[in-house]
Formats: sequence, structure tokens, C-alpha cells
Amino acid sequence: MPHLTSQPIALQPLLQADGHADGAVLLFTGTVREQNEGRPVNGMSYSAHEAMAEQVLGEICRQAETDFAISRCRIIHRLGELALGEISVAIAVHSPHRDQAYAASRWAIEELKRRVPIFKQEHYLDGDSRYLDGSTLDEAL
Amino acid sequence: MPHLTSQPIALQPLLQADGHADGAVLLFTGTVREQNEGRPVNGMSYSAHEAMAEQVLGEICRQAETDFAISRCRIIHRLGELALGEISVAIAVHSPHRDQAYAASRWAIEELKRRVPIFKQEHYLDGDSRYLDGSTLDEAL
Amino acid sequence: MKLQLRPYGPLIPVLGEGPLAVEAPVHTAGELLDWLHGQYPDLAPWRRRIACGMGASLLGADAALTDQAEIALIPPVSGG
Amino acid sequence: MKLQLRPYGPLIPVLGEGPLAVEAPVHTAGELLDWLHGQYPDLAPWRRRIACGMGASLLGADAALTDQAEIALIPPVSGG
Repeated sequence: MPHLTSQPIALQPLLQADGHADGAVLLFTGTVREQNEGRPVNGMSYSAHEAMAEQVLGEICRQAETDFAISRCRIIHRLGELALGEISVAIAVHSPHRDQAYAASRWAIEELKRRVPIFKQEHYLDGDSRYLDGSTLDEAL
Repeated sequence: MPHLTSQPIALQPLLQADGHADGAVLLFTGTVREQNEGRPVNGMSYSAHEAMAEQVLGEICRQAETDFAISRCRIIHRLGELALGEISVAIAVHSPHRDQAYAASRWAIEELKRRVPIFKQEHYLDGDSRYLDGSTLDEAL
Repeated sequence: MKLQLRPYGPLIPVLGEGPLAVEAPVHTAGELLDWLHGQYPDLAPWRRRIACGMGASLLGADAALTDQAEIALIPPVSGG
Repeated sequence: MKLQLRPYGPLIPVLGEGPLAVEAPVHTAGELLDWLHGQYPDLAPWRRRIACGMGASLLGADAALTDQAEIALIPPVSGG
């Protein structure tokens, strides 16, 4: 299942459990807000280094599953033009217990923001656009 | 919107945003697991002091919204007979920012387990049933 | 005084579904529970673990009861 | 050597959509970035903030480049 999509993110498949071993499901979604730092926003564009983003997102999911002893971590990130209120990212964690679900989900979204080569461009109501500053990759030279 | 239901919990209304002010939605669901403390489970019954549970769940939602500066907290708890994999509780938090969403959701589920007069009876594969021990209310005499 | 008791959760197998009509020589919620533990030794596992409620509110140990009141008997809670 | 450069995100308005064919007197990823900052002063805001990638991997500063390689230029990331 690819981690990147140019289609609206379907949440139902993310919530669907594989069996009955898990007592907790935690779904995080990030959506496009109508303002950022006080400026009215009317949309967002996301682009990515797709091959690398797919790989890093896969690594984050596998590491979350291992380090937090959860059953499943899935991450889907949207690319392309998003309108207000559309979901840019969804992280679904299935876990036997809720403690690990919260910890894994929190970790995964921070890792995504820190490591995954995705780039956000905000479009403002006044017609202006701006790439948001982000997190410099560890290997930056 | 009542907090208690004897019908399967519909998640879509919980995920639906009221506007475009929020950048984060966090949905927690608890589901019936196929085992507990090593014993195979084949279902669960939930009962409640309904009037008090409705009131306390409402208090938890309002306090979450105030104390964590989130836009909305909704909690739905299922009552009656639940099969494996069915959702017993759903907590949906909408928030401008994710930090508060995680903190509020985590707090709300702990408060629910600590304060809301709901009672869980586990049904085992061997035909036995047992009320689970729980959290003594602060006003216990 | 006369009271209607409404047990919840694991108290139902001990006290029945309720409402349970009792006539108890008590004035407060705390006294009611003491009296009840005397009447029903099987409640021993819930000593100091039952809360009394009236309507949607919990009652403190010193809360005065009124004749004919319906009192909820609330054992430890286990929602989620 | 000859390289194909592929800028991402906010580097696109500075360097163009790419791939950008360059002939640069460099051997390593670190040297490439130094050379690039010399050629494109508008990259100044991204000094020490660009990572080089080849395929799905990041390159360290000392990673040797090969002729005709396609090198990704990755500015700070802002997904989520």
C-alpha cells in the first residue's frame, strides 16, 4: 500500500482491523487550516521526493511497530493541491493497548515532519504563495 | 448529542469538522479484544448509570475543551452486548494544533476510565462471565 | 426510613436487579452503606468501594437521605 | 563531471523545475553543494540546509559522485 497519494485520503481502510487482537486504534489526521501565523490561507500544495518519501515513510511505520510493540502503523500523505479542510496526512495505529498507541502515533508524526522529503506550499487569500520553512535533514551538507 | 448509545458507533460524524479552523483531528477507539489477561474472550457487555454517565461524559468533554484549548471533544460510549472487534468507546478531538489534540485525548480516556459509571462484563469462550474490577469513585464511602 | 436502592454492575448479582425497597434505620449515605454491609455480607469485596448517587449526582458520606429517595449503589467503574 | 540536478520544493523557484544539466569540477556531494552555492547566490538562505540524494538514499558530504548521476537537492522538509 503506497504511502503517498494524489487522491483524497480514505480513512475507512485505515481504521479497519486485521483481526481482534487489538484493543486500541488511534487515528491522527492533519487538515488544511484557514489561517497560519495570522495569514488567511485558501489552500495548500504538497510535493515530494516521492521515491525517498515512500521509503522513509515505510521505515517510520516499521520502526513504530517494532519500538512501540504495536500491531500496525499506517501513514498516508496526500500530494498535490488541497482545499481548506482536506486531509494532508493520516496516521493510523492499531495496538493491543492504548499507551503504546498514543506514544507510537505521536512519535510517527514527529518523525514524518523531521525526516520525510515532502514540501508544503501555502496559498494565501491575497494570491500570494509561500513554501513553508521546515526541518533540515540530518545529512544536510 | 448523547454520549451513550446501544447502536454501533458511527465514526464519520465524529471526524466531520465544523469549519476550517482546526489542523488536527485525533480519533481514539477502544475495541473488544479476543483475550484479556490470557483468557479467550468472545464478547463484552457494558451497562451504565446512564443519567450520571451522560453528565460526567459531558463534563469531561467540556473540561477537555477548556483546559487543553481544543475546539471540540466528543465522546461516545457503547452499551449492551458487543462482539469481538466492535467499538466500545470513541473519543474525537478537533484542535488547531496537534500537541493539544494528543494531550486532550489521552486525558479524556483516562478520566473516562476513572470517573464514568460504566460497568464492563467480560464473556469468555468457556461460557463463564465476569465483571471486571475497576476504578473506585472518589466519593466512595 | 424507606429507600429504593438501585445496584449497578457487579452489585446486581449480589443484590438483584433492583430497585430494592428497604427500610433502614439510617440518616446519611455513609450510614446506609454501613447498614447494607451488615445486611449483605457478600458485599464485603466492595467495602469502601461503593459510591452512592441520587439523580445524576454523587453523595458524600454525610449527605442526608430523604424518605422514599432512590439511591444508586455504584461500584468501581470500568468503562472504556 | 556532468550531473543532472533535481531540485525540490522551495529550490524550484531558484533553480527551475529541473532536471538541471551541469558540468561541475567536483567529486563529492559536499563539493557539489559548495560549487552550487557559488554559482547561485540566491541559494544563500539554504546554506548548510540542503541534503543531496541519489535514488531513495541520502548522500553524506564525502559521498563520491559518478559522472551522469542524477542528484536530488533536498531543502528542509515540511510535510504533515
